[in-house]
Amino acid sequence: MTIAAPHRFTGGRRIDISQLIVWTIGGILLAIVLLGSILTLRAGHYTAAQWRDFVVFGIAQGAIYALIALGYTMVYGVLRMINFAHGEVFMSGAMTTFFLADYLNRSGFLKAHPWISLVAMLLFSGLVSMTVAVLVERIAYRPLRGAPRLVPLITAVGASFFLQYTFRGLFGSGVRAYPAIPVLQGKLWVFQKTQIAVFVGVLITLALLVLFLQRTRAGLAIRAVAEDREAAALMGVDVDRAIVTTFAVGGFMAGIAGVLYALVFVQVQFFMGFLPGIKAFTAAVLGGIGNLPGAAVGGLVLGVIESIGPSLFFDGYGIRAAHQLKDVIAFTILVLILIFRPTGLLGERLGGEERV
Amino acid sequence: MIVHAARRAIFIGLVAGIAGWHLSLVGLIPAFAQRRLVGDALTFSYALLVALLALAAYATGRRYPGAVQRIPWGILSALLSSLMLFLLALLVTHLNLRQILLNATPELARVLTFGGGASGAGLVRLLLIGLLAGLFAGGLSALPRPWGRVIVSAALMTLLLGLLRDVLGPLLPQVVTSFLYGTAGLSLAGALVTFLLAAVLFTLRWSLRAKAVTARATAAVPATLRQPVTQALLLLILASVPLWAGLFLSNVADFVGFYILMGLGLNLVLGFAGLLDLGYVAFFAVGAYTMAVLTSPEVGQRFTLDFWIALPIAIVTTVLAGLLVGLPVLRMRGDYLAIATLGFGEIVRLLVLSDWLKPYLGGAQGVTRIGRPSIASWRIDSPQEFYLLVLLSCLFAWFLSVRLRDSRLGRSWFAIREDEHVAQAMGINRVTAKLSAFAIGASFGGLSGALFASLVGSVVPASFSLLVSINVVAVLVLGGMGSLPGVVVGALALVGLPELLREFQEYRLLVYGIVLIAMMLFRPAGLLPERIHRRELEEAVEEAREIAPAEIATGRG
Amino acid sequence: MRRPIRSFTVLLLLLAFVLAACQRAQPTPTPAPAAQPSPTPAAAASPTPAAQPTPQAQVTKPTDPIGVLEIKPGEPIVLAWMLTVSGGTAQLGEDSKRGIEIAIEDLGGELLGHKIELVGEDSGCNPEGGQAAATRLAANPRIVAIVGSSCSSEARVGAPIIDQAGLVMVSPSNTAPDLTDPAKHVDAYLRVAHNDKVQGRVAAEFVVNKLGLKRVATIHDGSLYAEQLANVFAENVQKLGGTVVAQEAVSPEDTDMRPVLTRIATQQPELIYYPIFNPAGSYITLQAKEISGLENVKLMSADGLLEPQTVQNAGQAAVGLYLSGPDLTVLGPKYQEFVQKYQQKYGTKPVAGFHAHAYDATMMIVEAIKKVAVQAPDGTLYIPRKALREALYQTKNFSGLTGNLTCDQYGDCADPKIAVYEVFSTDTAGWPDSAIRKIYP
Amino acid sequence: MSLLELQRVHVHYGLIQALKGISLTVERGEIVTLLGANGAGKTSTLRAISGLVRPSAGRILLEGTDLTHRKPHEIVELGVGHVPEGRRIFPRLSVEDNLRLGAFTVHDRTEIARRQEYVFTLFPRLAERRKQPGGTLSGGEQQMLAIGRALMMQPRILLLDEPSMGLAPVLVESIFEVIQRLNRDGTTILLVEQNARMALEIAHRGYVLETGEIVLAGSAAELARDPRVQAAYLGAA
Amino acid sequence: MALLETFHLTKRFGGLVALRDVDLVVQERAIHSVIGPNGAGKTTLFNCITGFLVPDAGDIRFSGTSITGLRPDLVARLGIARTYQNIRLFRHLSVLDNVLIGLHPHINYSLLDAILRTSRYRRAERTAEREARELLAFVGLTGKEFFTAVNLPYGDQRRLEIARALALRPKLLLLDEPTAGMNPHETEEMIRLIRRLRDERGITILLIEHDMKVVMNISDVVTVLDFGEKIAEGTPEEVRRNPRVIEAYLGRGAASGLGPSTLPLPGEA
Repeated sequence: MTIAAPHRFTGGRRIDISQLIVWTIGGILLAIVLLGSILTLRAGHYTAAQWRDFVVFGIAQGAIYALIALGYTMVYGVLRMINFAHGEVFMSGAMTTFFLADYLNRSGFLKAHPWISLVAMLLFSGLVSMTVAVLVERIAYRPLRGAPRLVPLITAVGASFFLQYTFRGLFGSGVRAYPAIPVLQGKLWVFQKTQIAVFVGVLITLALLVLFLQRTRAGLAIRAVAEDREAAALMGVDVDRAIVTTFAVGGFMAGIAGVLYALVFVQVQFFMGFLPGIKAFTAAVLGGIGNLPGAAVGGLVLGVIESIGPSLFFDGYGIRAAHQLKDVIAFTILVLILIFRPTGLLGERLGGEERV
Repeated sequence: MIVHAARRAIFIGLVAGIAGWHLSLVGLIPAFAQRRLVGDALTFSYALLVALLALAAYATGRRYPGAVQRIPWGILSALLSSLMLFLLALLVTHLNLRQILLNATPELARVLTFGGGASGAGLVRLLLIGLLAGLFAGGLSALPRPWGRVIVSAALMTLLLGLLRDVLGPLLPQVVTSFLYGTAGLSLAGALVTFLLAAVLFTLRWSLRAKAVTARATAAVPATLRQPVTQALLLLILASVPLWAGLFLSNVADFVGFYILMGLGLNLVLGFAGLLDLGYVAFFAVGAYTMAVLTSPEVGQRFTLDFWIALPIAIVTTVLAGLLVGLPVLRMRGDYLAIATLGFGEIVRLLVLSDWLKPYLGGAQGVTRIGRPSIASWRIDSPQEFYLLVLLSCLFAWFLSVRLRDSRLGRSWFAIREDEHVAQAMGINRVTAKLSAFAIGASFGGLSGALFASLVGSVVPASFSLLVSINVVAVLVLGGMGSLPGVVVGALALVGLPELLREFQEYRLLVYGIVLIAMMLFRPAGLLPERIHRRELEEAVEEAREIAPAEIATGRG
Repeated sequence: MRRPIRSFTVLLLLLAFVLAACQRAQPTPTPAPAAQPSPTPAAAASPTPAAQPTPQAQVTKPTDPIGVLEIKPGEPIVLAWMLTVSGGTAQLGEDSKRGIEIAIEDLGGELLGHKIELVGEDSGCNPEGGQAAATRLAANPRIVAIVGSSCSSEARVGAPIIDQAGLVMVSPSNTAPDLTDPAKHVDAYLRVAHNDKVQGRVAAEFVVNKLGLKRVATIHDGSLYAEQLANVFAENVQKLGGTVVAQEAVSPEDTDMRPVLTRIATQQPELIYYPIFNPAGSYITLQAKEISGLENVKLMSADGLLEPQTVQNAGQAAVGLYLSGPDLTVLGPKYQEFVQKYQQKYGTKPVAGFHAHAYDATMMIVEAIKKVAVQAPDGTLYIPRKALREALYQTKNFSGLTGNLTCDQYGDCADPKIAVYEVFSTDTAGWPDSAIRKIYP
Repeated sequence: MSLLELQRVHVHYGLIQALKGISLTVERGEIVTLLGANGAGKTSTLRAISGLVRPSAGRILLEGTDLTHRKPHEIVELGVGHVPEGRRIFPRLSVEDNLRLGAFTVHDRTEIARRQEYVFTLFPRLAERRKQPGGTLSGGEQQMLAIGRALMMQPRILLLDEPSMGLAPVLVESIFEVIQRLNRDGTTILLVEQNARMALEIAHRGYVLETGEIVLAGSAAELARDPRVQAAYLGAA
Repeated sequence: MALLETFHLTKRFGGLVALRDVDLVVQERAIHSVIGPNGAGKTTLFNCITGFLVPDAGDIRFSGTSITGLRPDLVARLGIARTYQNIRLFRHLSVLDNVLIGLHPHINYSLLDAILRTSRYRRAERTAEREARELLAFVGLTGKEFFTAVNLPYGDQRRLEIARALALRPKLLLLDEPTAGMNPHETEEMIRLIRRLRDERGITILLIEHDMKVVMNISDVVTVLDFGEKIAEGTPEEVRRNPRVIEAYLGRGAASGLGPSTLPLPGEA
């Protein structure tokens, strides 16, 4: 008779060696980060004001991640698929709106009515991105709904390339610089006015989004579809329409994020969607994908960590050019979150292992 | 009924028209207006436009049973698309859009109207060509079963031959070249001969296949390919490539080989074990960088080992990397696995790029002066010589793939792919099965990377971007996941062809995106599907189309 | 069992064939090993006719250790470019490409009775692009010589590949000292652009002596050019008595430079030197003044940003930016003439700093071809490749647009004249005069 | 004309055939029950009616209107309510939102409020928990919510799939009382139930399914007496 | 002798108690049924035994050895095989491959053997294939070896699932509703097959079943679960007469109208 291999019974949980190794690696990483932070803080190169500035920059960048992440998270929540092309949706709005901004600038309208111009740009960008998002859904995703998960993921990658190089073909590969908006130049206390504008923009968009989802019939339909598509259909919800609406809303927000991005970073080009896209996805995962407040929090947290992390974690070790490693930090966070807390910071545990 | 048919024709016509606008405005049409394929008249752009119109006509007519309906509705679509193209020509001529749209030039208008310009003459030309394209497409589809296909295939073959003039010209005997080719594309006579020859060939193939269908319809590889004699012959031809192909083609063949190796490696992970790894480039990078660090005198410890000593070390290192990536992602599935591996791939690239590790890995500048292999006094230096090494590696990887597939381990991978839970209940250790897939799959990538580094002589971080991973996935997707011949076909089509058609480079990734989407929509199982996978994917996609959408959401049945 | 035996047979067969193929493959032209960068013009005794070709006497094909290119009557002489013509650095490469085109136009599109055909590869201003472009050019046996590359990073990786293939390249705009460093120089590589040892020195002199600033910080983007220039600059600043308070790096794809700049701000520099490319360069220009502690810092960059886009992208923030680069104002009337042609042909003034260098590189190659080419009576042209290289290295007092060029044994041919410019306006319509002015020396 | 009529309906999942030509009718005001073992095709029948699966052959008529190729939400708008197996409430949505979804096809706000009040009077427990997420309710409350949600639709015909599943006996009884009360108030009901005895107790008529086919049909009383039914569901060889 | 025993087995999911203090003894060579209304915890019990769920408390012993918390593949190797309520085959593999995968723990050769196709590999593969074919013959699937599993008719899929489970050479076989969705004829055959498993192969059977006909027909012992608790155990006869079972399982409706008195007894009909 075979004797069962020795094991430890831990009551509800089983730990095997592979997991042990993973936890050890995680622990080592954490220790490195903590030690580095302590070393940096003890060295005291940075003033409190500078730490504050890091946070401010991080929030400005993170707010944009957050807006893009909302699109990812909504689509994931409703369709359980990663819309890999979402970064390009963001890019399409920003790229196209450049021409509107340029026109407004040349005609002097921008100077005369900066606020109207800004709103026009936001709306225009939102509409362009929305159109792109909806088209992508119709052409690349809808016919494949229900296929194995790999399939829409690949079409998403395809759509991402297609959009990037379409815009490159249409508008060229050069970098375009948005005109400066006079009222947003300069500082207000410690903040750049553009940073404030971005932050306010994100807050308003978020508020509108929450109102939309909580208070409207379409929002209710989206929430229902996200929870149980079939049951929603049985309530008379047009599932296809709810999904398109999701893409449209996510796209619109990405478009707004595009203009806000341009306010802060000025330059736009066809490739600009790629990195923010992946970062925003990271943010969505960080906050718990499918979870709206999570995406917002995740974006801000990621922005701040990216901004503050290299200095805080690595300065103490005297690592050269630590800011080159900020994306390493971002991706490491992504991987760690997926390993240790796949439901994200705010996500609820959906019952550990798959129920049979 | 008529209303419905008209709506359909108009819709398809408009869609084709929009596609035409897209191709024009992204620059594909104007860029190749001078690229002659056949004679002096048929340029690449014209071929593209005609194909677009014909496709519109075909797509419209397809639904109807006979020529009587196919042709007129098809023509309606084609004419509508022609009108759309003319509209664009008008817009481009009369509005100055160049400030915004790079390619909205008067030149575009000329190309779009087949040289007629945005005037009455142009309109007449366009409509005429639309009419002909519609007639042609309708007529073709109305022909009995094989003929339409044969003609289209032969025509495409001819165009391809014209396109490849610069590559093929120098390879063929002088007499043939000067007969076939004119100053730019095929000569008229050459085109005619090519077309006829291709038509004969395709007819033959079709009739052969018709016979074979009853025998072995499901095999991915034609039965003839299974004969040892044929296999040996094939190998001979493959091995002789450097003798006739020349520097350029050998170089291309080497790069195709690198992707075949990676494809075979990822196939173990994704095709066999069903684990989507979007960071496969990490292994390619680890292999390449290990080779670089061990053989180059520039970085780190300046080992300057011999290639043959460095190669196994590189492979072992990659296997370790495979384990390192595999361990943490053991419990992940689907999207999460894909994204986590993508993260790993990027982390590797960012680390080799960093100033921090520059003394050891060369930083953004990479590492040059990487060692080349030599056997006794023979130094393997040129792409031709390297080709043999690459070929051998590919054959070895293929061989290994087959042997693993037919083994107990291979079966446990399939089991994991099909149903991880049940696989465990069948006594399969999930950890070992997955880790072995990651490790062995990684080793192929490492081998590929090591060879790549040695051939090119330098490695730089930018060569290891996400694009490589996506390329490899696309190779598998195009060829058919789990299918070994599919990997070869995929690599040839996605790596080889673009290298040969270098002028199209700027549009390569655009076309790439279109190919990925189109494949998934129309042929999700790939060009040479493995028997099992084909069923799975087509079934699922079919179901997705047939059943009401809500059905699929929950996967209930 | 049948299967293993069969596969074994197949393997054996294959092995036998491979061995056979190896033996066959050996005689194919094996390029000369280029591992040692030894050959000085003197050391490499050339077996080829370096003298004037005398078409009547030379009927047979010359021999050459690397190989001889044969151009039949009616076939063109193929020159190639390897420049960055896409992305943020496109203006740099495009500008040089136009220089080549004008040179060919000046030659009437012909050389020794053959049409000149220009082919090219985009090298993207990064090592990977250089690697890819070089691999592709190397595989084209019809190419005589290459004008390129644009960025030093491309050359570092690309040059060995070009060298392997037996080709030769002359760069119009690579400036990194490494490329012509005796220990690292590759035989196939020459350049007509200045060595950054000069540019870095001039920049440092300007900062310390002219501006009187002592505390500087540098930023590079990981490219060979930026990294080395930043280092040379830093060394020279220290030599002149200044201090380098921070040396940072960003990546070319970064958009948010504020954290790096904040790090730098902790060291309170008076000037930041960031000899990098667009768009990253413009991000620094745009964001630097936002950082608390850097409100009054001076910004300085180098020839990588010497293009209208720098000003277009950064707008008002660019005003006051110092840029070092080739001094085009001291060039003679030939240059003015060239600029007019440029303007006529492309409807704009030169968009970057290295158009004239590209013109010179092309002309230098043409001269060398003329020197070594052998023409058969039927019009077939033979160009021995090794001899061509040597002819290039022997260039002396070649009178070009950028000065009198003389090549040394490591491939430096430039007659360096460096100036520092200041951006004074955001008007780029009349680039360069409407936006920048020379302020040093 | 019958309220609901199925004519030789076939359903396939991939290659497996779940329904092999089912024909049945439901008249206005009736409670009709479908009986059968697990996998006999009861649930598939309901899913076919509400459009969640598309029949491969056959027709489904609601008062003569063909439902066969309509989308689920259209079928709901035509007045078919379906309470699926396992309740399928929206766990993260509040009780009110769940109910509001029940009346999703209704646009008149006062009408919605009126129906909600009706549900709350029927199930006072739900009124107490109106702001709570559905997932936090107990099993019985969730079942009340599921039925309440169906009531919000005020469908012409209500399809109920295993309403007693996983419930304590006391609750089962009250659920069945509600079903009967609904029926008295005029809702036609098609009931799928494992608990054959209880189902037959309240139903007017019934059909017995076996491997996708109807093997028995008749009034509830007849079926309850039928030895085959007793054998199949109450355990005898 | 008891082959499988559970002591105070408890499993919670969040607030829901799926199993509470379940004690179960399965005798060797018994056919032991577990019944109970939907949601009573039967499948959770199976998942705990096979190692897919780790119980929160309690112990599971197999042949006297504790297997609590053991990894599923190790449990399988010890000789516990199972089938699923909604058939879970390797849908896109051939029938033969399905069974061969079941034989996985019993095929012994190294990776190197497989790569070099040594005689050991060939011998092992040959024996495995022979055994797989025998198993397929046992369940009546001869001639369908190279069908893709998903293409088999429903009944054959059930049989294949059993063949695959048998490939593990189990001592204990857990069957989860093996007759669900079968017509009476197929059910009959399944019952016969289950009997043969015990009689010819000496395999102990633990069975979840809804079809009372089947339960009453073949079980030696019946355990009744309700809300995660064991409420009764005994021969079919005893269980059927247990009032708690009648109330819990058949509903209180049993008391009114059609009372328990009308419950037909085995062999009565």
